Formats: sequence, structure tokens, C-alpha cells
Amino acid sequence: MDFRPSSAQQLLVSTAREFLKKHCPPERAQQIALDSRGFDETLWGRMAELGWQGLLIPPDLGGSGGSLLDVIVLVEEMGRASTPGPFVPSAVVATALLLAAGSADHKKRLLPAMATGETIVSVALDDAGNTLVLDARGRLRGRALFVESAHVAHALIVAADAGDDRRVVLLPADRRGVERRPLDAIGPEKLFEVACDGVSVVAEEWLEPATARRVALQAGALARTAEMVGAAQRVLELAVEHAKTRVQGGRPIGGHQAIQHACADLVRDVDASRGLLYAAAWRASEGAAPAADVAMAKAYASEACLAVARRGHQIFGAIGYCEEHPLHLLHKRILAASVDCGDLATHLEQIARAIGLRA
Amino acid sequence: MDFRPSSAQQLLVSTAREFLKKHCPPERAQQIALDSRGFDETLWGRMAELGWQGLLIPPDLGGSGGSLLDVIVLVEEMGRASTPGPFVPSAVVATALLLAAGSADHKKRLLPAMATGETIVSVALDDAGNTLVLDARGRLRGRALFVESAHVAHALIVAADAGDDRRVVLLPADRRGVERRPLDAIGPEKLFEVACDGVSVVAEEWLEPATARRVALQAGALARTAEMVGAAQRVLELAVEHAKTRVQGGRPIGGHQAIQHACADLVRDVDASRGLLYAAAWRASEGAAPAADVAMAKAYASEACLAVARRGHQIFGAIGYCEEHPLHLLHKRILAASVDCGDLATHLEQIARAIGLRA
Amino acid sequence: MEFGFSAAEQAFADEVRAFLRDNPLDRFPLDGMDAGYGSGAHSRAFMKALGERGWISMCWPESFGGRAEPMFFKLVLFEELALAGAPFGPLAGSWQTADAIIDYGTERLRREVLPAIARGEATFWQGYSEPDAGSDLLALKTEARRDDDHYVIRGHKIWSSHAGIATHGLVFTRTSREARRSRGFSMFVVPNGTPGMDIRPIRSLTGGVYHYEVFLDDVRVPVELMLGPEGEGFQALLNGLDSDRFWGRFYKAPALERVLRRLVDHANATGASADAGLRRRLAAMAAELAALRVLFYRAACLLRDGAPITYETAVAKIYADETGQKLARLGMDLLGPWAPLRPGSHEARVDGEISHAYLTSLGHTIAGGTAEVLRTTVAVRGLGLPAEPRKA
Amino acid sequence: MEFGFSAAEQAFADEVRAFLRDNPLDRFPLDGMDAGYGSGAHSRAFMKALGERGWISMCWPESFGGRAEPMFFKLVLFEELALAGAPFGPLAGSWQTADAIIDYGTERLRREVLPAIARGEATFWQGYSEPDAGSDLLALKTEARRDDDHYVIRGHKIWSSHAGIATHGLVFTRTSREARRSRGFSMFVVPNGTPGMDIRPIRSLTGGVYHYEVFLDDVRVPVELMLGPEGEGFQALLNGLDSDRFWGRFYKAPALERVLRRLVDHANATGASADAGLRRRLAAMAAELAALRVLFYRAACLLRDGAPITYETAVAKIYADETGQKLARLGMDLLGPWAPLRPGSHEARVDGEISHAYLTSLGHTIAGGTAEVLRTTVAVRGLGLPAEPRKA
Repeated sequence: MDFRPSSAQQLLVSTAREFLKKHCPPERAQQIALDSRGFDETLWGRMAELGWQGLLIPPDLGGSGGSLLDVIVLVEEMGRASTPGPFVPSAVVATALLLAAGSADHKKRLLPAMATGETIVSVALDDAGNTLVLDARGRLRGRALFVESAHVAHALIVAADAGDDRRVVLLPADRRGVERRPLDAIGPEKLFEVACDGVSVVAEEWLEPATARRVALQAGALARTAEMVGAAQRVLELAVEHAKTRVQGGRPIGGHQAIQHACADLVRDVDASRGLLYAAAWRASEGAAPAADVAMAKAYASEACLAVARRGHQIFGAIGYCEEHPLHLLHKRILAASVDCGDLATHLEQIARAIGLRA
Repeated sequence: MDFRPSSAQQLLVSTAREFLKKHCPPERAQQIALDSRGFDETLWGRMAELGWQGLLIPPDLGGSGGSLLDVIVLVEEMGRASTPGPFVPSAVVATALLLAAGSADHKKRLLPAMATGETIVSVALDDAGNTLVLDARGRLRGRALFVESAHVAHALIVAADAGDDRRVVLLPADRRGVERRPLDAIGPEKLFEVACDGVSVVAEEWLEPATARRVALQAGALARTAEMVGAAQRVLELAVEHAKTRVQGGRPIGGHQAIQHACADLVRDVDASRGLLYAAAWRASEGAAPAADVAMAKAYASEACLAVARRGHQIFGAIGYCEEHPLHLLHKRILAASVDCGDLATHLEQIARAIGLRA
Repeated sequence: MEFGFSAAEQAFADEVRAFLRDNPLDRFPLDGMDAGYGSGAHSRAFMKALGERGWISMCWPESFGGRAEPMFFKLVLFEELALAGAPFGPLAGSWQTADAIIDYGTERLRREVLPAIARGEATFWQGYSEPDAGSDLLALKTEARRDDDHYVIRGHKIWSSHAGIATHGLVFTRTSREARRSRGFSMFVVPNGTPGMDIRPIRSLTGGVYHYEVFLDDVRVPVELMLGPEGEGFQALLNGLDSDRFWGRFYKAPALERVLRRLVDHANATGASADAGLRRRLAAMAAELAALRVLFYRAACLLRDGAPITYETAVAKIYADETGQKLARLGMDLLGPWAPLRPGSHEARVDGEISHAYLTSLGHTIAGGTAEVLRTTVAVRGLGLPAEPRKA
Repeated sequence: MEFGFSAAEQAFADEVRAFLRDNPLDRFPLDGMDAGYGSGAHSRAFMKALGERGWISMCWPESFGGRAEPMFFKLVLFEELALAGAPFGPLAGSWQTADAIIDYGTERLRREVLPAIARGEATFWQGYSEPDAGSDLLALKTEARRDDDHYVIRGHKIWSSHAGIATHGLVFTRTSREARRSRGFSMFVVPNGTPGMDIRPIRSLTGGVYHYEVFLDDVRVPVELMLGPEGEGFQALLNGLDSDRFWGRFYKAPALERVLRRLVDHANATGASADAGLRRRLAAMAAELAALRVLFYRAACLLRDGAPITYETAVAKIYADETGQKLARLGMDLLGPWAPLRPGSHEARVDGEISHAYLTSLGHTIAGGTAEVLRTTVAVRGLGLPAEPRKA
């Protein structure tokens, strides 16, 4: 047993932290969050130059063949820096999904371009609000909700009912009959409804549905957990710094037990969330993560990291309530991540079954 | 609107506090709690001399005709002093039940003797663990659980299934076929299983079941809430006193925010519990308590007063862990009261229906 | 004891409900956001409608144009307005200011400002907080210097709610440097637009504006606009603190009750009401809201009777704010993936109210005394625990 | 990173499970109650069985009769024993004492005491706390006065777990009044039964006895029974504190896991498992226990690697104790009216284990450093927040 990241992971983290500090400082993250398009091509391109979008992709398809655990430590840094953009849906979820459930042709056609950042793929696999039906003649009708960054995606992977079966299909985002309608969320994420009005799908566009959903959920849940952990870590750092320097009534507020004890709980919440995340991601990278491990990591972090964000607000006081303060963006990122790829109730139910509770 | 007790209620409270301080100090309460019989005839008799057992009973039946609210403020004092004995089942629940659902004969036969303390009646109306069935030939079979002080009761009021109907019957505790088996609880309450093996019951022993159960549940839930509030109030007093006087590291522990803030929460929990209790009891005394009011009072106090007890332990530290310290008896009393006459889940479900949640 | 409303109070509640029925809320344009305290958004139009009914001045003495109704009428009005989600944002501030003017205002304030309050035309912002004086008002730096029949105010206020859309500021200043710590403070009623006053919005984490900062650059104010005797402002503020806390949060319980009802409706509509755990959480919230209401009514009786208050309003405020946060969290859990959608978003559930409530509620345990400061108040002033040493 | 167990660790776990299968726990008589920390009850017979397997001394150097197994073998043993509910109460204390004797014990301690520990015959109580020195050890008053080749100990210890049924006390004393605050303390290994030692049980709120108080009335102890250099006892204690906290709570996660499994079985048996809210509470507890285990394994790696520890064991201990309280509460809620029944009661559910767990868990956030003191430690030592002023 060893909790230390490998030296390659350490390098990845320190490079990422340095890079994001320079190219995505809090003011920039805030600016992009407030922008309705909210996509920074330049940043996205620079990330691709560092090989981030290709981290999960094998070398023969233009990537560097990293493990899911490597991606997780990277996404944690992005959470820490409130980095905007479709990295999780495209470079984690869609990538993992195509690798596991795509045909050779899908992979060859998409993954090299995804590795360079040229192609962006988003996913609509969540059951919540999904009414998509694929009829016997290959027509897709209905809508999916909460599709992140659909407006900048070149392709979409969507789940649909097909009679007895569930289908997962890959289709170009601009196919006729596909409409992307923006939803407006409090956080920086750009969410869309994807509505399909008789969209034609051919059998070559089908992906192996069971694997696709399982892999996507696992990679997505872990990546969202990593975002939460990174953001919560940043809240902890900011709160401790604030507690040391903000003076009220002649003393730094961190000299009072109420603040001290709140900070002690922040540490516990962040450390435990990160520990569960790494353990689950390590097992997933070893090809052996039971679904309950991932569910525990995400369920735990959802509660713990939101608690961190809320305590952070209490420690910061009024200043944390301003739009220009970095705190709320971290909080909203945690909130968004906590409900994507399975909300708390969904993951708790998965754990309930795993610990043997009969329905 | 007026939160002040009437002058009669104030007198009742101050008399009770004085009396219990003298005749039921903490050491005595502890002694009785540890005794397996756990019934103090002398104390019971003295309480009757003060008219407590007859408080709810009309003057023409030997009592003083007080209101349910009067009884509630008295029971609160008993909770505060950890007073042992069958006051709640006999002088509150059975009394209220007989007044509302008993025949003229039942009342005449029992209530005057209950007012003097000579007769004790216990109740087995809880559904939990109750398997009692009354067959067409008037035979009672099965058992009821959690019957308080059954060993000193002269009569029992039990609920039983009778085909489509639910029956409530009043029978002598020593009737042939009735067996009282002790349960062993962590608290001072003396609980019994009442097992019936073909016990004969005649129609004259039936009570009007719907009224009986409604009135008993209401009076019992309010009385148990009053016990909790009284006990929690005592925990608050003891904890604040301790926080002021216990010195650690050169300062009274109450000078530290952790203890200060814990004490602030004790006050909220006690005050809010008491407020809900009085409001519900007042409405019940006016004949107009919606079931949800009583359920809210008990559900709220169950959570809040247990939190008070637990925080009390944390404030007291090691000394509160000793058998000779009064804290644990107060805590156990709250615990016992919280599950009698409907546990938390039961009352919350009642509230859920009242606020319009569809099943 | 007596926990019911009097016949007169019930009749007044009916009157308010009838008014709300006859005047649908969408008729009243909004000027400023709802900050989630329970008082709804800021609407001058709605305030004027209340003024027309005589409800703003109803509890004032007849000599000041009121009807001398008992204080509980104000509670009844608050309850009904909050339950309906009406935009009565400035009302508590108007009442508090009017009471201060009635108690110790100058003739000019009584003549000029009081009638405007009664009509719902004058509303107020509080200039108390400053950048380096958050929960410690005594550290404030804004000064008012006497210059003949004027004072000249110079300083910087922050976190002033609705300052940009109100008509007057209540500006708390230091009028003497010599006096001992808690003396030498004075309050002024300063009309918005007075030269030298610069009011700038602070955008909050909701994206909306509720707070403002106000720069006061030699703002000249006639002496008749001082509220209360010179140098005694701090004591006046302290004396009014419990009352402020009370009126600043009383309406929260009914407002949360309204949100709870919406969540119940939503749970029924989506079938989530069949979930045993959710049923219990919603039921427990209903009990907590009832408890919250009891704490406020207890404080109301003490205020009404002039009985001593040491911790009762502080406890009620802490609990109101924390209960609001808890309800918002429950709502977010209930909405799941829909939770982050904003008011106005396509597909938003419960009109996006819950995400707004979640965000605004974060500020409630900070504004008007943090939960930490107030818990210490409860312990020290209410329970007599020893105060912490002030300095390291 | 690497989160799995090695093949050797897994093989050892199998060996322990086989032992537990072959030796049903009801074969081992109990001497003292289970205090709910996770280490089960006190059973000399079980300790001897562990000794026979060589598992008490397995990690000691070969020169001291051990097999020099890696530290993680102890964790594996703890996990399996705790999951099974085995009565290994004295084991952590035996290990900690043995390590101290190996590190800096006298020849006599190594010769006489170490082999007895290895056989499971010698077990220890800690004489640290005193009536007026709860969380503040430096305030202790017990003195050891040198008298030729003996020390004479006089004082009063309290809250010593299992003192009446152990074989030796680790008695912490002041050996010099002159030295500065944290020096002048020394530790002695005092055999029970030494004249002048009076050990009295303290009955706890469970009705059972776990703690004792010990009166030391001129107890004469040979100098060779001093553990470590004279006057350096406090530093040794501080140095060992993180390790003590770790070994004193590590087994709590698997022990709680065992309780959780029993609650799951009970919920399945009663049909309560169909309740959505209960499912989620039990599932959330499972996640918390996994998180707890992660915190302890992280601390274990730091201890194993000799890496610096500032807050990691303190956080793990706080969390272990609070999670235990939470699980007990959940269990009580699940049992409803059955909750207060005691172990052994007619009709008790889950063998009355839950009410016992509920009561004992109340003491866990107090013993071994209160949750308040430890949170301050985390903040000040771990995060570098300023310490509170020590005196008013």
C-alpha cells in the first residue's frame, strides 16, 4: 500500500498547476464562466499541446497511453483551478467510452483528432430527463438533458430506448434534426438539451451499450469526483490562508476555536474524499474497480466537498459572497459535479445493493 | 398569544420542583433506576397526596380536573428530576383514555382509586411487537411488548386484532392466562412483555377503540415529550454550570468557543422543543390539537433533546460517563421517551401525510 | 398560556389574504432582487400598495398618522405576505426607521420623512458595515464633522442592502474621536442623491445585485437629519439590536413554509413523495419550521411585553438562517440534476427558486452578525459563560 | 500509488481467518467488558491463543524473539479480528508497551516482561490521567521519589482502562519538581499487586466496569522498572502520541463494518431494507467507513515510512469516534422501540449490541483527547493556525 503519486504523476501535477496558474488564473476562469459561450479555444489548444486531451488515448492513436488514475490527478488540478471547458465529457468520458465500446473505425476516425483537441465529443448518457427513443427504422426522437458543452461538440454520444433494449449511438452534432438548446445553470458549466426530431441513425453508429454505459459512468463519476476534490482542496487552502490573515477584534479569526474546528473538518473532508477517489481510480486503472468503490467515492465526495464549500463561505464571511471572489466558482463546480454522472441518491442506491440490502 | 404559564401552573411547577428535590434527589432516582423492581411506593403515595395522580381526573371522580396542559408542565418537572414510576402510563395515558373512551362504570370503578394512587393501570397500545388477537369467542392470545411498569399495575389496557376490527380492552393484570415477562432496558423504565394465553375477555371490558387509541397516543406522546423537555432542560442547567466552573488549561471551559457554541445550541434545542410542546398541549387542552401538532412536537423533541443529551456528555467529559453522575439517567430517560408512544419514524410519517405528501 | 390568534388578528389576516387575491403579484414591478431572507424582492410599487391600505403606518400612534394597532398586526401582515411570496423587501426597514423617528426623531424628520414612509415612498439602506469593521462595528472609520448647521460625512460603507434603489441611507458615523470606545457615534438619515454620495453595486455570487458599497466624500447633511442625540448612536444601535434581529428574520419561517409547500407539490408531481426517506426529511423540515415559528413568537411576546431579552432573538436568528440553508439543501437534493438550473432557465424546476435560495442562504449566517458571533452572544449574554479574552 | 494488499499480507489474512474459523469465539472466557473502541472485550484466554500463534511478537526483531514481519501484518491481524468481533482488547497496549521496552527498556524489563507479553500473559493499563489533569497531562501530581535502588510512587490515577484485570500499570509520574514544564516526568512499569497499589472499579453508564481509579500510596518500584531515561517521560509520551492514537483506533473501522453488516442483516430480516431512506443512510455509512479506513491506511503508511505526522492521526481518531457515534445512532433509529433493550434482554434485537454501542460511543470522543482538543491540534499543529492565548 502506498499513497504517494508516482514521480510521473507528481510531474504531471506540478506542470498542470504551473500551467493553469499562468493560463487559467481565477480571473480568467471567472471571465469564461460568465461568458455565455464559455469556451476558450486558446486554452483548449494549449492543453492539447501538453497532451492532456490525449492522455487516456493509446500511443498508436495519437495519445500517450496514460492510466485513468493519471487522468484523475490531472482533472483534480483542473477542479482546483476552476478550469472551464469540455475536458471531462470529451477527453475522459467519451474517450474512455470509445476505447472500450467503439469499433475500430470509430476509434481511428475520432480518437487521433480528439487527442489533438480538434474534435470534441460530448455525451448524453444520463437517464435523468432523457426521453430519446430509437425506432425500428433507425429514427431518433425525444430529448436528452444536461449535455455539457454540446454547443462546441463535433459529435455526440447519446443513449436511447429501442424497445426492449437500450442503444448508445454516436452521431455528428450537426446532423439534420439535432437541436441543441441551452439550459442556464448557476455554475460555469454550459449545459444543453439535445432534442432529436426524427434523426437518422445507421447501425455503424451503434456502440456496445452495456460496456459503453458502464465505462462512461465509471470514468465520468471518477472525473467528477476529482473535480470536486480539487475544488475542495482549493477552498481549504484559501480558507486557511484567510483564517491566518483576517483580523477581527484584535486577533486573526483562525485563533478562535470556531474557525479552528471548522478548518479541522475541512481537512478531514478533503483528505478522506481524495483517499477514496484515488483508491477507486487505482482499482479502475487495474481493471478491477467494483462499481461500489466508484459509487462510494462519488457519494462521499458529494457530501463532503459540498460541506467544505459551505464551511468555506462561513469562514470567509461577506467577501466570499461577491462574484469576484474565487470561492463561489469552486462551490458551483462542486455542485455541478455532484449531480453529474449520477447524483447522490443514485450512487447511494448502488452502494445499498452492493452491501446486500434487499429491495 | 402568551407564553407565560398561568399562576396556577407556576405554583404547580414550583411546588413540584421543591417536592422532587426533597423526595426524589438524583441519588434516589439513581437508586430506584438500578433496582430491578424500581418502584417507590412511598414516593408514589406522596405524589398522590399532592393530587398529582388525580390532576386530570374531574372533581366528581376524586381528582382536581386540571387540563392536559397542566399535566404536561408537571410531567416536565418529573423528567427534569428523573422521577421514576408509572405516572405517564397510569396517571396520563390510561386516565385520559378512560375519561374519553371508558364506560361510566369503568370510570367510577377505576378513576377514584387511580386518583388516590391505590390503583395503577398500564397500557399496551403500541403496534410495535404486538401480536395480540381477540377471537370470536372472546379469547385473547399473543403478546404485547414494551408495557411499562406492568409488574405494579392492577389493570392493563391492551389493543388487539379482532378480525377486521381493532379492539381495546381493559382487564385486571392478574387475570388467569396473563403473564408479565420483564424486558431489560438500559434506562430506568421497567418494561414488560405481556403475554396472553387464551385470556377471557367480556364485552363489558371493551373500550371504544378509535377514541381510545387517538386519545392515548395524543396524551402519551405529549407526556413523553414533556419528559424529554424536562430532562433536556436539566442537562442544559448542569452543562452550563459545569462549563462555568470546570477549569482546564487555566480557564473555565465555558470560556472557549467550542463549549460556548455547544451551549448555545442546547438552549435552542430546549426552547424550541418546549415551545412546540406547550403549543400542541394547549391546543389539545382546547380540544383542537391536530394530530400533526403533537407529531411535530414529539418528532422535533426526539431529535433535539437527544442532541442535547449527547452534547451534554461532550461538555462534561469523562465524569459524565460514570454511573453516579446524573447525566446518563437524563439521557436514558430521553431515549426511552423518544421511542414510546410512536418513535421518530412514526411521527414523521404522520407529519408527512399532514403536509400533503402523497404515498 | 395561550397560543392562538385573537379574533381581530384573524380578521386582519383574512383582510390581507383578500388583498393578495385581489392584487396578483405579477402586477407589481420589481426593482431589486430577493435575497432569500423571506421578505421577498424589492418593489416600490408593492410598498405603495401597502401604503395605500394604511398598513405601513397602522401601528404608529394616532398623533403620527397611525391607527395604533397592536404590534401583532405587523406579524400577521408579515406572515401572510411571506407565505404568498410578496415583494415587501423594504418593509421591515421602513418600520424600524419610522419607530426610531417617532421615538427620537427631529421635527423635520417627522414632518418630511414619516409621511413618505407611510405612503410606501421612502425606503432605507443601512450604512453600518465598513471594509474593516465587519462584525466589530466599533472599529468603524466613517466620520461626521460638525460645520455650522451641517455635518460633513466622509467614509466608506459596504454591504448596504438595496442602497441603490432606496431613498435614504441610515449612515452610522463617528462624531467624536475623544469619547470612550462606545460613545461618540451618531446616526444620520441621508437622502440618496445628496452630493458626494457615490453608490456602487456589488455583484453577488447569484449574479444579481443586492448589496452596494457607498463612498461618502464630504457629504453635507443638515443637523436636523441626525437621528437621536449626538454621540449616543451606538447605545441606540445596541438597544435596537434585538428588535432589528427580530424584524429582520421574523418572516423567514413563513417564507420557508412557502418553499416547503412548493417542494411537497414537486415531490407529489414527480412521484418522489413515495420515497420514505424524502418523506421523513420533508416532514422533519415541517417540524423545524414550526419550531422556528415558536422561537420567533416567543421573542415577539417578549418584545411586545417589554420583557428582558438576552439571547432569544439571537437564537431565533441563528436558527432561521441555518434552517433556511438546510431547506435549500434538501431542495437541491430533491431536484438532483435539475438542481443547478437558474430561475428562468429552460427546463428549470420549481422555477429555479431552489438554486437561488441555496446561493442566497449562504450569506444569511454571515449578514447581521455571523452565526459564530451570535452563538457567543447567546452563551455569554444569555447563559453567563465567561467571555473570551479580547486580545492575544 | 498502490492500494492493494501484498500477496504476503493476503496470505496472512487467510491464516487469521482460518484460525478464527477453527477457534470459535465462545471458547474464550471474557474478563472485562467491550468498550466499543473496536478491540472487543478483554480476554486473557484469547490473548494467550494469539501468543501461541506467535502473533503478538511477530513484528519484533528476531533478537527479541520476534519474526521481524512488516508492520502491515499488525493491521491485517487487527482488521480480521475486529471484523470477527474477537476479544483482543489488550493487544494494542501490549504491542505499544513491547515496542517501548524494545526501544529503551532496561535489561530486566526485556528479560522479564517481554516474553510474558509475547505469550499473551502480560497486559497493561495506562496510568496517565488524574482527577485534575484530564486533557492537560502536564498538570499531573503523582510523584516518584528516588530512594536508593527504588522509586516510591505516590498519587492518584483515574480512567485507567482494564487496570483491575491487567498485569502491569504504566504509571506516569513527576520525578522532579525543579525541571521546566515538560521535563521531569518519568514512566514506570509497575506490576499489579505491588504493595500500596489500590485499584478500584469505576462503574460506567453502561452498568459495567471498564475504567478504574488507582491509588498509589508509597508504592516502591525498583529502578530497573523505569521505562526510558529519567525526566524524559513527557517527550517520550508526546513522541508516541500519534502512534498511540493510531493503534488505539485503527481497528474501529472494521469493527464498525461488522456492526453495519449486522444492521444490514437486521434490515433485510425485518423488511426495513425496503425503506429508501434507510437504504441511503446505511449506504452512506458504508461510504463513511470506507473513508475512515482510507484515513487510517494513509496514517499507517506515514508511520511505516517514518514520514512526518502533524494532524493525520488526530483527524483519523476524531473521525473514527464520531463515525462510531453516528452508526450507533443509526442503529438506534433502525431498532425503534427495541433500541433501549440491553444485551441479554428478552426480545433484544441484534443481541442488544446497539444500545451498548450507543452508550460506550459517548465516551470515545472524550477519552484519549477530546474531539475539541484534537480539532484544535489539527488546526494549530496541522494547518498552522494561531494558538489561542493560554490564560484569560
